[in-house]
This record gives sequence, structure tokens and C-alpha cells, in this order.
Amino acid sequence: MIEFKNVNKYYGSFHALKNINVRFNQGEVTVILGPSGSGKSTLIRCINGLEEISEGELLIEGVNIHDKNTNINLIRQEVGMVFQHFNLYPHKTVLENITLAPIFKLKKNKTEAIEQAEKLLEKVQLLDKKDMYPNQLSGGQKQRVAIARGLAMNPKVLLFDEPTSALDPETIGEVLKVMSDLAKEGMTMIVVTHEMGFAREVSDRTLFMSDGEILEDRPSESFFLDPQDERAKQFLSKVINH
Amino acid sequence: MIEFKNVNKYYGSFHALKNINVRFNQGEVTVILGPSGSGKSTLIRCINGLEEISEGELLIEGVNIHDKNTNINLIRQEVGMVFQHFNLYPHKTVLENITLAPIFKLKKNKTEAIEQAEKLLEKVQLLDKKDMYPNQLSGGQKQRVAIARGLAMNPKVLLFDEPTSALDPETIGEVLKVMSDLAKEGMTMIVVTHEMGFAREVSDRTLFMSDGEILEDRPSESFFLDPQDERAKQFLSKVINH
Amino acid sequence: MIEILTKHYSTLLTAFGHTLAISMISMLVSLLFGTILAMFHVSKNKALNKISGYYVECFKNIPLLVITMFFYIAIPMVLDIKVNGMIAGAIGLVIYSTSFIAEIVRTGIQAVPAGQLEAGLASGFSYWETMYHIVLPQAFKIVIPPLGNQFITLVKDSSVLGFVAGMDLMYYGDLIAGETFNMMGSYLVISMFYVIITLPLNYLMAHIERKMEMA
Amino acid sequence: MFDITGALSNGNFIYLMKGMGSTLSFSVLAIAISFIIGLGLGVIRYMKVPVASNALGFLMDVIRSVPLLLIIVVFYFGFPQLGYRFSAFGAALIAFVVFESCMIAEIVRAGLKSVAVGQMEAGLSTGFTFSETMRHIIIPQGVRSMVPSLVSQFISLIKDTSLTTIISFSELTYRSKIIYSMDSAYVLPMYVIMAFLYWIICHTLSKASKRFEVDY
Amino acid sequence: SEKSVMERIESGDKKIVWATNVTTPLVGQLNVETGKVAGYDSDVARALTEVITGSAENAIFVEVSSQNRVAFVKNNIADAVISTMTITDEREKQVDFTDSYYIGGQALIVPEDSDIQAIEDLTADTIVAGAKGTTMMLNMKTIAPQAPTREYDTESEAFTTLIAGQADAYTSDNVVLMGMMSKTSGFRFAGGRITDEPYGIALNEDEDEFREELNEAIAIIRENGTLAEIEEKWFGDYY
Ligand SMILES: Nc1ncnc2c1ncn2[C@@H]1O[C@H](COP(=O)(O)OP(=O)(O)OP(=O)(O)O)[C@@H](O)[C@H]1O
Ligand SMILES: Nc1ncnc2c1ncn2[C@@H]1O[C@H](COP(=O)(O)OP(=O)(O)OP(=O)(O)O)[C@@H](O)[C@H]1O
Ligand SMILES: NC(=O)CC[C@H](N)C(=O)O
Ligand SMILES: [Mg+2]
Ligand SMILES: [Mg+2]
Repeated sequence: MIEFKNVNKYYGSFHALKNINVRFNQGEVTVILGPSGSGKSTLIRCINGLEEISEGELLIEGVNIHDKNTNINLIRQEVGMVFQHFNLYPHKTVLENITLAPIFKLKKNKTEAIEQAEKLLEKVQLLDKKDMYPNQLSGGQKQRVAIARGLAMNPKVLLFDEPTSALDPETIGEVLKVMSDLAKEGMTMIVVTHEMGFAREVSDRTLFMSDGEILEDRPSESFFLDPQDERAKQFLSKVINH
Repeated sequence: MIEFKNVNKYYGSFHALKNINVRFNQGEVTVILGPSGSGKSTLIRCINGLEEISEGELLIEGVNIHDKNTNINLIRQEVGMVFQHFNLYPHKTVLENITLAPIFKLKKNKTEAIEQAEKLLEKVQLLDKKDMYPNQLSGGQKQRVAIARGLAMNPKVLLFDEPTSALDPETIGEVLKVMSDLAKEGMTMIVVTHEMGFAREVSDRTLFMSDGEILEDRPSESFFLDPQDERAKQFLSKVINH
Repeated sequence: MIEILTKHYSTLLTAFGHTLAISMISMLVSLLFGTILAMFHVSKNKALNKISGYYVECFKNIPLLVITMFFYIAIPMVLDIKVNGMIAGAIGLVIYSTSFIAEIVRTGIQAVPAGQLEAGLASGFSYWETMYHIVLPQAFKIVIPPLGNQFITLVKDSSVLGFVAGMDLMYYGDLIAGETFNMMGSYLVISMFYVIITLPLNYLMAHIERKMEMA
Repeated sequence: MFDITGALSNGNFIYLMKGMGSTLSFSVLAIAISFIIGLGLGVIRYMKVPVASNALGFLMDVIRSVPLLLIIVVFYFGFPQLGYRFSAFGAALIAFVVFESCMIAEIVRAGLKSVAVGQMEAGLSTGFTFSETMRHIIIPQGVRSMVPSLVSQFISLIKDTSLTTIISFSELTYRSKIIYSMDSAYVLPMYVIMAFLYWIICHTLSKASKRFEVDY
Repeated sequence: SEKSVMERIESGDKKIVWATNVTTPLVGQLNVETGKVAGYDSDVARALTEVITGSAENAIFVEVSSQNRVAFVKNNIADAVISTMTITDEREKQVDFTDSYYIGGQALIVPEDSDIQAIEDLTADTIVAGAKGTTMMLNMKTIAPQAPTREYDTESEAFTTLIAGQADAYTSDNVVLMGMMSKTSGFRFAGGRITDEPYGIALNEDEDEFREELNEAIAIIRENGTLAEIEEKWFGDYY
């Protein structure tokens, strides 16, 4: 459903993505690993057009999102995103955060939107916080609200950019739990993370990036058992053994 | 060498430390564990007087630091501290960060101070960065500089408040390595951390705190094999399994 | 306009010099007083807190014109002393700007992460030593842009000297305007002189601010 | 030497209070108009509209660089030379609106810029267009973060109304001067009263505005 | 496009707006309680208004300072300025004047205990206060160029600074100075009048008809003694 064809991305003269060719399939949970600065964020931010690609083609459901005639806002409705720092709207309540886009973009009526939002909040176990403001929530709670907000537009795929790295170690678990549940339900997910447990146990497939290239792209199980690339080996040993 | 006798600490009406009685001995490496808000930081910040205790006695080398006649600045020279967010002085180079206090407080002459600083930098393997400014360093490097800075005053004890929790997973290892080396050299250390590997393998003794109380205080080995307190068990299972 | 420039250039240059000098001196003195008040504000001494708080609350809510006239007219009447317009103007500017600078510097001090003070204390420095070696140098760096903007404001505000025969740009501008009846021309020429000082400063501050944001 | 009861005789007091009324109503009007225009200008500058933002930006920077006092006299004394005539009230109002709109625009631009980039990205990611994100997410947050700066700008504006005395606009300062021209024993009392009245207005506004400040 | 003053008066709107100084006792001072301006200039204006429109009540007054007198007519805020305004060639280029209705003269006042007895006693150390935009300040450049001057926005501000001791002397029209001294004791003239200052009424340049009308009216009140009466009423006690 998402396909990169010979994609290159430059920031000025800096080559951030190098000749990327990759397909993400429906129902698949993909984890992207790699050292800092390797281009993981850039890669997934291209998918919902927060970054423009410089060369090549990027197709979502067959539509070239780089094309001038493509309505990027429509694409974005199909691609949800969860950020490292949550980016909840601080001036809106939890419920309003979730219903804002469905009401204005999907033209849902308010009761319907609220009903759906409440279902999603139940799923992330935060129904009781629905009238609170983001600053009254813990980090883990904020991130669960952000996930609910991402789901509210019924996206075809959900992107995660280090969803747990700004969290207290104790609340990481609750977010990973929600993510695992989503994965089990068959949600298509692309996740940049340093949580090896999640990568190994929940994801179907692991990409390893370094310096703007995809060096490994394999089923997660086999990747963790036996990484091929030298840098991937190094990376894993650093991240896991301490 | 450090002794809490019936220490209580209140923030307004909030009871942050409840009747603490504990001794930290020379040459011992103690880890303090506990959920967020349990009072770990408060406890170690009392030791160098960044927080004042409300009741009880806190003796350092027999001196009551709560006493009005005690010169707290002198005590602090004997007690080094390493912070979660490094708190390096951004307007000073690495070398200046380390030599500032020795020059002004120990009245060392400059060459002597620099010589000592360079030795410490060698120890934390950062001699080549000595003329850089903190913002040119990675997180792990910053924290190693902070440790060197803490050591520069030849403190009798070094306090660590979550020294690795603001670091990239990749650089945590290098900081823990430096800390293990210090421990092996016989430095007295009190460490608040969530790094279970370090706690289990390097420390001599583990305190578990919850809600301002010390619930367990045992040799680390036996604590990790078989925590007694219910909350400690819960905590360990949460932190380790994800 | 050209005519005004050529005919009155020596007067204009003197006036420009006065405006510049008064602004710079007032700025330096206000910076000194403002910093002291800011330190009063962050100190733990309640009395010092109060002094600083009252001062700021008082003088930032009174028009500069009123403060200046007070020193030029009311005070000399009561005390039987002579203050020339330039000095009365400078006093007014200092009293007024100090309240703003105190706030700016205080914000700067408070913007230095608390960890910096703690790190200083933890390595054995006393409170004032830590302020001097660690907190203030960082605070001043943070407040360079607002201080620069305050200086720009001060230069513009110095035009109240025109009311008290302060020999500044505004004063001579009025005189030239009255003499030539070319009001538009005179005042535009005067504006130009102000812009020569303030506009480049404005861009410099914006530039510094951008650079600091990126760092 | 000084005569407080004389300075505040019944007639003088009423006369002065009417001046205070002028100061207040002028300020309210100037604030309202400048705020609306400033908001528009600030958004244009924030959005970096190609030519408009730069040209307009430069013009605004120049206006912000000139003392308000000069802008007042230019409109009052200078413009008739070009055939545009204003009353003291009119000239003062135009001068204030021109100057304050530029000041407020700068505050608005900075306020919008201070909203975290992540907010724009979050808005776009849920399918909002740029302008929808501005409207629903960026501007509401930006305006809140601007409250303190806006309030101090409004307070400046109120204090600066004293400058209009130069064109004989009959506000608080002007009327105080009229009163003390009657008797030199009124000079000191009038300055104290003036200072007090301005202080009350500005202090009240600044205290009242604290209620609108929010922190997230 | 706008109606001339006479057109307006003929069309039935008989109000004439006079700009006058309101902070100079005797010449023109506002009574803040009644809102009425009282003084020589305003009485002359009332008399002229009566001649032209039939009623003195049609005279309306707005407040000016020396500095913004010209602006008041140029900005059409007032129909005419009557404010001890000296007819000069320079001003003629900006506004039109009627015939002179009074001849005043520049003079100097000082504190009673001052050493300055006449204009000749002014030195580089004696500061002379005056109002911005007055002929006095221009005259000073020729009659006492050595003395530094300080100029203020209004006559009353200038006098206040003299009271405050910020200046050693204050120069203005003799009648203005008389007015100031009528309210505040402790000051005296230093010497007599230095110049002749013929006062005219300033009008916009395209108001020829109104000017003619005013000139006629001035002649009338001069002839019928009204002008002399007004002069006696305000200045009589002080000469
Ligand atoms: N807007 C930008 N302008 C210039 N360079 C950029 C920009 N954004 C990212 N880069 C550079 O592109 C490279 C890839 O960045 P990216 O954020 O994708 O890395 P990452 O793998 O997500 O790293 P991290 O784990 O630190 O988030 C980095 O070297 C970064 O400095
Ligand atoms: N300055 C303060 N004023 C009021 N309450 C405070 C203050 N500092 C800490 N507390 C409260 O005291 C309790 C203990 O705080 P402390 O920082 O010691 O916890 P901690 O165990 O270090 O937690 P964490 O793992 O989050 O760092 C918390 O509930 C905290 O909210
Ligand atoms: N009182 C005045 O302001 C008038 C002064 C002088 N007669 C002049 O016309 O300039
Ligand atoms: Mg990233
Ligand atoms: Mg803590």
C-alpha cells in the first residue's frame, strides 16, 4: 500500500535518504531501527508529506504523493501519525483533541464524533480523563491520547516516531501495551523505536537504517536472531547490552 | 560517614521523606530505586543541602549539616553531585567546567588545576574534547564531563541523580562504564537510577523507596533475587518486563 | 528636506550626538540599577524582594513624560535647585527604564535552568559566587535581545527631552520646524536620524535572536 | 508653596476627570483598532507571504524605529502641508494606530512563532490544511502566549497618550497643565495626582490581565 | 470643496471658531469651571463675532499653544487664530493676517531679586526661557545672541520653568508677561519693551472674503471704542 521507488531526499546538500526502495504492506507492523541521524524520522515523515522527497516516487495506495495534483491533505487523513513529544493541542481537552479533525475534516456531527472518541478512549483506557487538558496528564497518558487522536480519522496506516522515548520508564509499558493491542487487531503500523522488546516481539518486520540507507529489511525474528550487516550488529550489541 | 537520623522532610504540607534512618558507609556503592515521586531525589539532595531537612539529624562525617553554624559550602565541597541533565556550564569549555571550582574554592593555581582536570578527562576518555563547549558534546560525553567535574573537588562521596535517564540508549553504556570503574576504585557512591543492570551488578546495596519511605535496604544481590516488599516486587516487574 | 539638512546640519549633528549620548549613558546606568533590582528580586531576602517589586510596579505604570516633568519642574520648585533639561531627561529615562530592565534581567536569571544554580552550589560555591560565576553570565546572554530592544525603546523615548529643552533631536526638530514652517520636512529629517540609530539595532537584535534560537 | 485643595477644587477636579475620560476612551479606541490591524499584519508576516511580508515588514520596521512623538507631530503638523488635515484627536488616533499596529504585529508574529512546530505538524498530520491548522490550532495558542506582551503594549499605549499634549489634545496630561498654569502652587500637586491617576489605570489593567494568562 | 467661512455664515451657520491661548492670564485663560475663555483676545474675538454675525454668542473657542497656532488654521480646526500673534513676513507665507488690532512688544521678566535690570545684562550664563515658535525666540538671536535660550511648548510651561528656577529670565509679549505676573508675585520686568509686535488674526489663505469682513469689523470696534474698552478692562490696571 505504501511504496518508495528510488527515493532520495536532500536537506540542502546533505543527503538524508539514499535511494530508498521499500514497500509497506497492509496489516504489517514494521519497526525501523538505526542510530541517531540515520534518517528514520525523515523516512516516515515523507510518508505523510511533512517532508518532501527530492527525487523518485512515493506511492500511497497507488497515488503519487509527490505529484503537484495530489491533494496532500486527503492523503494525510489516511495516514495517522504519533510523535515523540505527543504534540497534543494544549488548549483543547482530551476529547476535543480527538474530535477536532473528525468534526472539521470528516464532517462528522458532534455527537457521533464524541461517541467514537469515547470508544477510542476506552480502548486506550483513558475514558475517565476525557475532560482534562493535556497538561494534567502524565507522559504515558498523553501518548495514549495521541494514539487515540491518530486513530480517530480511521487512517489506513499509523506512523510512530519514537513514541516512548520521551516517557518515564514506568509509563513506557502502558503505551507499548496499547500499540501491541493495535498490532494484534491488524492495524498497519510503521514504528521508529528503540524499544527492542517491542521490535522483537510485536513487529513483523524490521528495517535497519544507517546514514540514510536501508541496510537490512527482514522479518523481525530473523533480524534479531542474526543481523547480517556489521553496523546492525554493532548497534544491537550497544543497545541491548548495558 | 553519612547518617540520617529520624529525618523528615516536608514541602509545605506534603510529607516527602518519612522518618528516614539510614547510614551510608565509606567505599560503599548504594543504589536507590523507587517509583517516580517516591522521594529518591529529595533524599540525595538533602545530603548536599540542596534541600533542607525539616526534622531530625543529618550527619556528614559527624557534622550536623542542618545546624546553623555549619558552613554548608564547605560540606558541599566534600560531596560531589552528578545531575540527570548534566548541568554543565554552557558558557565555559569542558576544561573550565572542571577547573572553575578547584581554582576559586580550593585556591589551586591554574596550571595545577588544569593538570588535574586533564587527568580526570583522561579517566573519562574525553581528553581530546577539553577545549570544546558543552553543546558540542553528545549526551553521554556531557555526563562524563559532569562526572569529571564532580571528581575535581576530591569529594568524599559522589551522588548521582538518574545520571543516564536523559541519554540516548546508545550512550548510556559509556556513562555506566565510567561509573563502574569509579566503583571498582573504591569511590563512595549513592546512585538514583533506573538502570537495573548497574544496580544489580555494580552496586553493593540497594534501597527501595516508595511514598517517602525506605521499604527495603539490603545487599543488592539479595534484593534482586528476592524482593520482600510487595511494592518493590511490583516495581521490579514493571521496570524489567517490557 | 535636503534644504533643512544642509542649512541646519551642524545643529542636527549636535542634537544627534546629544540623543545618542544621553541614550547610552541612561542605558548603562539603568542596566546597573536594573541588575541590582533583579538580584534583589530573586534573592531570598523578603525586604529586598519587596523593594524591587514596589519599584517596578510603581515606575513602569507612570508615563515617562510625567516622571521627567516631575524632575524638571516639580522637584526644582520644592528643593530650590537647578536641573538642566538634559539631566532631568536622563534622570527620567533612568528611573523609567530601570523598572523595565529589572524585569528583563530577572526573567533572564530565572530562565537560566535551576540546575545551573544547583550545580554551582553542589561544587561548593556560595549563592553569590554562583550568581557571579555561573548564573549572571548566562542570564545576560539570554537577555541580550530584550535588552537591545529596551535600548531601542529608550532611544525613542529620549524624545521626551523635547518637552524639557533637553537639547536633543526632538527639541531642535521643534525649533527648526517652528522657524522654517516646513513641518513635514523638519520632522522627517529628525525621524531619519532616529531611524539611523534604531533600525540597524532592530535588525541586529532580530539576527541575534534568530541565532540564539538555533543554538 | 503648594496648594492641594486649590488644585483639586471642585471645578478643577471635574475638568481633570473629563480629561481622564478622554485618555481612557481614546486608549480604548486606539487599542481596539490597532489590535485588529496588528493581528492581520502579524499573521501576514508570520506566513511569510513572498513579497508582501518583506516589503510590509520593512515598512513596519521603519515605523517601529521612529519615536511615537514624532509620528504624532508628523500627522498633525506635517500632513496639512500635503493637503491632509486632521483634528488633534484625529491626528493622534491615526498616529497611534499606525505605530501601535506595527508594534502589535511584531508581538503577534513572535507569539505565533512561539507555538511549537510540533503543533503545526500535528495539525497537518490529521489532514488539516495550513490555514485550518492556523485557525484551529496555531492562532488560539499563539494569542494566549501573547497576552503578557500585548498587555504591556497596551499599558505603553495608555502611558503614551500623555504625549498627545504636544498637539493640545485635551487629555489628562494636557488638562493637568492647564490647571497648573492657573497657579504655580498647583504644579507639584498636579504632577503627583497625574502620576497617581496613570498608575491606577495601568496597574489595574495589568492586574486584571493576569486572569487571562494561561500556562500549559 | 469645503465652504469658506463667509459662505457658511451666510448659509445660516453663524458660529465662528476662534483658536486662542488659554494658559495666559489677562490675554486668554480658560475658566475650567465654566468652560469659558476669558481675556483680551477672546473679548476682541467676541466683539468681532458680534459685528459679523450679530451675536457674541456665536464665538466658539478652541485651545492652542504658541507652537501649534499655524497648524490650527491650516488643519481647519479653527476659522481664525487670535492669540497675540505677531504679523511677520515669514508667517504671511503660511497664513493670511488681518490688519493689526493691537501693538504689543517683547519684554523680559526676571525674579525680583535678580541682578538683571535690562536686556543688556543678559550674558552667556543667563538662561532665557520662552515659548517654542514665538517671534521672541527669533528676536533673541539678534537682540541678545550671547544668552542661551530654552524653549518650551507653551507660554505657561516657559513661565513655570522660570518659577522653578530653571531659567534666569523669561521673554514674551509684554501683555503675556503682565498676565503671568498678575497671578504670581516675585517677578518684575527687566527693562521696557524691546520690539513692536503688531498682533493680527491669522486665517487660511483662501479666506479673502472673511478677512475683508474682519478688517471692517476691526475698524468698527476701533471707532466705536469697544477695542479701547476691552484694552482698559484687561490691561488698564497693569500699565
Ligand atoms: N530540516 C533539516 N534540515 C537539515 N538537516 C536535517 C533536517 N532534518 C534532519 N536533518 C538531518 O538529516 C539526518 C537524518 O535526520 P533524522 O531526523 O531523520 O534522523 P533520525 O534517524 O530520526 O535520528 P534520531 O534517532 O536522532 O531521531 C540528520 O543528520 C539530521 O541532522
Ligand atoms: N520543591 C518541591 N515542592 C513541592 N513538592 C516537591 C518539590 N520537590 C519535590 N516535590 C514532591 O516530593 C515528592 C518526591 O519528589 P522526588 O523528586 O524526590 O521524587 P523522585 O523519587 O526523585 O521521582 P522521579 O523518579 O520522578 O525523579 C514528589 O511527590 C514531588 O512532587
Ligand atoms: N504668546 C505668544 O505665543 C505669542 C508670542 C509672539 N507675539 C508671537 O507671535 O510669536
Ligand atoms: Mg528521529
Ligand atoms: Mg528524581
